[in-house]
Amino acid sequence: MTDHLQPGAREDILLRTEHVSLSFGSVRALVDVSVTLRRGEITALVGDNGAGKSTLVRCVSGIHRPQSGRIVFDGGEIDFHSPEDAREAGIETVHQNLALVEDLTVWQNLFLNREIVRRFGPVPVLDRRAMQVRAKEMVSTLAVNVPAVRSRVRRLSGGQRQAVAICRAAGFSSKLVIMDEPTAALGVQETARVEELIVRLRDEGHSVLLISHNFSQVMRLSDQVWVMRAGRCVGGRRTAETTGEEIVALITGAAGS
Amino acid sequence: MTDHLQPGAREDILLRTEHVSLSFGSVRALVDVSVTLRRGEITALVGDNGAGKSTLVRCVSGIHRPQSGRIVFDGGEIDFHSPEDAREAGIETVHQNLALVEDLTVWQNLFLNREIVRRFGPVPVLDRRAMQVRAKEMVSTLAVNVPAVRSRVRRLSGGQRQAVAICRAAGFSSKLVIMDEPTAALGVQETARVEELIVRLRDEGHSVLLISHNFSQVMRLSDQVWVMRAGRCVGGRRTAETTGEEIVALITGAAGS
Amino acid sequence: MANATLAAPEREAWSARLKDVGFWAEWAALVGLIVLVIVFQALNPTFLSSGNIASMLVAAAILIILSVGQTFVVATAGIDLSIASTMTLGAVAFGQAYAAGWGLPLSCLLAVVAAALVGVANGLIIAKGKITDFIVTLGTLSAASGLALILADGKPVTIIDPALLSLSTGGIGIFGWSVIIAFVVAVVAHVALFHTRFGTHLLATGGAPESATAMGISTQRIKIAVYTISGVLAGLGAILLVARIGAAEPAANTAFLLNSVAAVVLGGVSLFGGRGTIVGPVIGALLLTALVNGLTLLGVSQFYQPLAVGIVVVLAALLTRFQR
Amino acid sequence: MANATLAAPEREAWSARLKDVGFWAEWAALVGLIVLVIVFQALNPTFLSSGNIASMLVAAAILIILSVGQTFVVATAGIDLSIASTMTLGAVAFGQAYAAGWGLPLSCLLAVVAAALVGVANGLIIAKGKITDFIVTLGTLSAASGLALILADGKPVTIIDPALLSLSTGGIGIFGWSVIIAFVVAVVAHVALFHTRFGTHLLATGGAPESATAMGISTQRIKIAVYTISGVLAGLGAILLVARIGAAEPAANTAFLLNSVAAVVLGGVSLFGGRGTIVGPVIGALLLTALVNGLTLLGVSQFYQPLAVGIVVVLAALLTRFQR
Amino acid sequence: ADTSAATGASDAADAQTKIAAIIKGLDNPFFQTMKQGIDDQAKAAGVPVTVQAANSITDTTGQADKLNGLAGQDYSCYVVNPISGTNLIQGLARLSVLNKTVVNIDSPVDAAAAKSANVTLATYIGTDNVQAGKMAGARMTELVPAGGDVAVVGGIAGDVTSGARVEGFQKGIGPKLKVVQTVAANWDRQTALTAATDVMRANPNLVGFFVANDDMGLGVARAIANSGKTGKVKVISVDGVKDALEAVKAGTLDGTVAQYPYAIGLMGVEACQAAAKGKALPPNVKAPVELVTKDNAEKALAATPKPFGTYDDPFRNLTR
Ligand SMILES: Nc1ncnc2c1ncn2[C@@H]1O[C@H](COP(=O)(O)OP(=O)(O)OP(=O)(O)O)[C@@H](O)[C@H]1O
Ligand SMILES: Nc1ncnc2c1ncn2[C@@H]1O[C@H](COP(=O)(O)OP(=O)(O)OP(=O)(O)O)[C@@H](O)[C@H]1O
Ligand SMILES: [Mg+2]
Ligand SMILES: [Mg+2]
Repeated sequence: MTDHLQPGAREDILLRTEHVSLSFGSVRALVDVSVTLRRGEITALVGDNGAGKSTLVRCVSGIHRPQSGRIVFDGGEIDFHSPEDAREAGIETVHQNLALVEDLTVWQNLFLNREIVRRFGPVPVLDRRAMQVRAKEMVSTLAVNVPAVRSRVRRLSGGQRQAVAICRAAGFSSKLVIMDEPTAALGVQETARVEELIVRLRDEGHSVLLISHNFSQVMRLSDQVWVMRAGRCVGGRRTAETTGEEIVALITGAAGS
Repeated sequence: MTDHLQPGAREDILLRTEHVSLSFGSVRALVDVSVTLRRGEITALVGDNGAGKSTLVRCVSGIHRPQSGRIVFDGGEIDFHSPEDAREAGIETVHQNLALVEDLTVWQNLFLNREIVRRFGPVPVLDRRAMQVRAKEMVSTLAVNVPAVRSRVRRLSGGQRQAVAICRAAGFSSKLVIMDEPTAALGVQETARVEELIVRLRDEGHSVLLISHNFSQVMRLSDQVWVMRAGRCVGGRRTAETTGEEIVALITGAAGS
Repeated sequence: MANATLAAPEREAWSARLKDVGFWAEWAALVGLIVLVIVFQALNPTFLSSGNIASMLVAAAILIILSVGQTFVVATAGIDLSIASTMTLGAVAFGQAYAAGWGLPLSCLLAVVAAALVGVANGLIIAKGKITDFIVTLGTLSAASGLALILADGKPVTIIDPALLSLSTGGIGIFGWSVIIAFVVAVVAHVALFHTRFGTHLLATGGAPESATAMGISTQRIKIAVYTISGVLAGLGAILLVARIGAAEPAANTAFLLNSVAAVVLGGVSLFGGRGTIVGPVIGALLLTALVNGLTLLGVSQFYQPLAVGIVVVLAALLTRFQR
Repeated sequence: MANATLAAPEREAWSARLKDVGFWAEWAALVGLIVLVIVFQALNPTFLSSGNIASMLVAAAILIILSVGQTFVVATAGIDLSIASTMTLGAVAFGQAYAAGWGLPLSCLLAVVAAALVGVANGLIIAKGKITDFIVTLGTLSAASGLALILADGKPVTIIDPALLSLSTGGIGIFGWSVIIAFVVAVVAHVALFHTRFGTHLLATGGAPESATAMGISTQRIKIAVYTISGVLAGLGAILLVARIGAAEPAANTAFLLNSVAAVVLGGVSLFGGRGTIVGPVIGALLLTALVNGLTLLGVSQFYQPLAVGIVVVLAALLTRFQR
Repeated sequence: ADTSAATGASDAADAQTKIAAIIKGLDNPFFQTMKQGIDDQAKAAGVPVTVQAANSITDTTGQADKLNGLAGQDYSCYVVNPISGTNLIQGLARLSVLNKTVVNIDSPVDAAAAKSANVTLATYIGTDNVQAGKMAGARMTELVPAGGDVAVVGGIAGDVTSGARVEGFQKGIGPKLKVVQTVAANWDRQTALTAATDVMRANPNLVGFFVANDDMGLGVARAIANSGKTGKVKVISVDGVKDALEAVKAGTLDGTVAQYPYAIGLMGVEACQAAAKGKALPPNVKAPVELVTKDNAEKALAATPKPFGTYDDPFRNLTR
């Protein structure tokens, strides 16, 4: 695969996967995938169902480890042993399955493993009030039918859940925010707000990796598009220099890289 | 709420909910909802996240029972005590959560509670082969990366799962097919195929109730649109006589019914 | 067009299969059993003598039957803690009927009916009352053993019946009648689980009750059915138990409870429901029986036996490690 | 703009709360306990005498401590079947140390350490070996009681120590020392579960392990921690047990196992993990103790007691019916 | 068999005697017979009695809880059969403070523990389990040729009663026989059957079993019959329950050491009656123990659950 980046842009690169492969039993979910993400850009990843997009995301966010190939993030090779490592390194992810805990409340989910504590002598005790207040702020920027931050996630509608997961990823400063189909279940207004949020994240200097089946969204928001097909990365384009038709042709296999 | 149907079209009505209400604890998910669905049409139901769309669907498909109001289907008042009743009556549903059994295979899910049996004397024994063959046919009409019908659903990607759930609903003759955000997780090609399928179902005389956040899809496919907001039905329009802007205004509450 | 689910070349597929999680989980009990047999045989050559195999099989028969019943329940994400005391109740019912002169066939029937009723009660309370399986069957565990004590007035009834005696001592070759009955039960259970609509609905109920309900499966009916099956099999176990010890006793039989669950789990059946095999639990039951038999043959001290059993159970379970 | 989560008017909210499923599930044990107290008091006025309350509380102390330990494990969707035999092992370790002249403080320490080690072993095998909790703790149930037998050489050690005796008989008012210890344990556990990061992570691990992992929570560490806590509390229970019965015995007190789980479930904690309270299991333990005490006071015949216990457990559980 | 109907007793003569008995698990015929003895004597004397038992033979704390439950009530005399030497100490200490009569039957309360907790026992009516085992051992040496291999089937590993009986058996056989294996069969007939089958397989030359109770003994006898070794392998067990006596008569069991829990329970109630009359009780009374063999099985059966021989009951006169 050729490199679609202009020479000189190399130092701008935040994340690079190099020949990453991963199989589940006999299913080859990722085959020799090499993609790059630049700092301060929105990069889109598109492809058919089962093309391997979520699997690639899970490799970057520390859930899977590639069976071969390497991942370079922020200048150094990384080998995350757990999602904790990835979050430490500055990668926040909105997973396709949202990764919410249904039996916990909205605010508990928002602050999961990022809890605010107050010390009582040597004992760190949760500052529930502070978290609830912050949570209310975070959620109200995004959701329309604001879910009560003290209600359990189990009770939220599909879209409300997605809003919570996005809030969580956006709420903590990070170098890279990965969003795996963040607006799939969202209504019109919520989608608009999430798109605003994505743009804002970019403008604030974060990089965003966006997976979406919504073409107009991809063409509208992204700076760079990578296309996957059947586990392989079959091409990358600067969004400004391509058309929806070309991308569709890549996805369906009607055109080569 | 006024009735948006021309007089004389009444006998065309397949489903009518009349003043249906349902609360979960203090959450009033449905408030006095009255909508109608005509035979042989695609009816769309739109609204923000948490507006109550899925809850309405669950009332019609026998999962919830309305706390007040009544539902008339195919000429008679219905009072489903279980989803089984609804399926018997001819209502197939693709739920937002898909209602798949992760540990069963694709073909087992497709034929769940519709199994093909062969009799060994008095004993009805599953005809696994027949079901697998039929399953392969059903899936291949819809999916692009065809999942092996013998693999467990647990292993499928989000889109593959959605395809399986849709196949199941479309695969059995029924009067009404309800689809709760059927293309939310689907890729371009799959979405196109599902849209084709929806149109084909209509052309074959089935009624379809489509829930979608995808506006262009709703405007393209549906004959009638109902709009929900915060548990209430705030308006209904013939698709041909309205515009996307009007619908958005209804959803956001910028316009009355 | 390339297909993501395309199978890799033959050789890779095979090694993949060996690496595949399901493969080991499902056959863990068998591997454990084989290892155990090899070790015991090496240490004591009488272990694989036909006489010892025969007596191991007979000793395993009741546990096999109970484990099959437990498997049905566990596959629906339930657990039948009352299975052993239900068997006790069945045995006592048998004993009382026999002592009252009802004759063998009627007494057997009563044993099965009494145990089945406990199962039905379990099922009804769990399904209709929507109470956790664990606590309901814990309650019936207590209630059934209480009933057994009341019925029997705390006393064992000795039962000497030639037909019953031949049930426990006769057989074909090394297979005693009780073993043959256990295997028949296992085969029927396998067919029911994998080749009937009931079996599929049962697995769906265990794996995703909400989805099953949405597809119109009555999870309540399934729950009632599996507990009834478990009860009926406990009743069958009761008959074999009475035949084996020649008496109907109100004793608690608690060991059967934990062993039946252990056999199911060693057999690779997830306690979270939704998947299961019958072969696995049967092998699990054989494994547990062979373990105690081998340790006794080797003359391992009674104080060291629990330790050895514990270690072997954990080691065998290590093989099922990738379950789910 | 209208808001779907808007609360309905006050009165409706209150009736809704009464209809709310969580409300009853969480307070089922309390309702059951109150009903039971009223019934027993009506039938036998000595039931609520201060002497009887004191002895009920003392009798409940060990069970409360074990139930708290079990709650931590159950909240992570696990189960500690070894909790009672771990306590036995702790007691035996205590007895051996005391008999060897280690003195009371060191012996107590050893009891806790020995029990904690079993807990750590459970946690390590479950977390690292990725084996189902049920089968691992079933294995350690056997192994720990084996170890206890080996350590004690099968013999009980009588321990007569004035300090230990006053631990089991002294106290403040109607609250014996052991009860006070149990309540302190419960309060600390409550704070740990609901007011620390650990507690939140624990509930996340139980409710959705994959989501917890994705958020960077080490579910392995949580598992190891809860089993260690369960072990430590079993060790504490062992000390109270030795104080209570005046001897360290290697024969396991199996009733504690099922009772500890029953208390947890009656306390409204789901065996599927992810949610839990500490108050509930404590009340559950009190309920079970009061039940046996009341039946004894009423002179209910021994044979009818298991039946009565079973029925009451199921009835109490009926109150938790809407759980989940 | 609820005997608690006595709460409203108006019989002034016996109103001062009201007995509570706490015995071991009722899932074993031995203790049921004990209960029968208690009930029968109480009925004969017209004294109200309530009998409570632990849930099982290992339920030490449960038994203590039950005693504590009864201790606060207006019983005048408590008959206790503790599971272990010390598990009831607390409750007994409370009873001593209240000046209630405590009669200890079957298993003894640990003397040192009783002393340190200021527990005073009115009397002890005991079964000497070591003695019972010894008699079984002596009988075994008569039944099988010297130097033979024997095996022991005990109750739950670590159980006190089982341990004492086995210890006595070892003493009884002395050096004449060799114990090749000891297994724990949890007081359960089915487990004993399986274990005995395995033991015989491991030790083809085995000539005898000593079994710690009758229920398991019957299971072992069954195992011997199943493997066609009837007569070649002898079984002696302990307890003397009815089924075992019948088995001895039929020849499937080669002997049982009968301990007469009926007599123990009966004497326990008598001791309470005597104490209520202010009589001085003998501190230590031995309960009858008899070896039942084929020769005297008939007689034993006819008398069961009472002892067939004469035995010394010092309380009988005191209650008059
Ligand atoms: N844990 C797993 N075990 C086995 N196979 C898996 C697993 N996860 C994913 N797969 C398979 O890997 C392939 C890629 O899946 P992935 O979820 O990455 O697709 P995707 O591109 O995200 O699709 P979608 O757009 O539908 O979400 C699919 O064929 C899927 O069946
Ligand atoms: N089982 C339930 N218990 C409590 N509240 C519920 C339950 N199901 C739904 N709700 C609440 O009812 C409201 C309507 O939910 P519903 O799922 O019908 O919304 P929706 O219109 O389908 O939204 P989306 O587009 O996000 O799927 C929401 O506020 C939700 O929180
Ligand atoms: Mg995906
Ligand atoms: Mg919805």
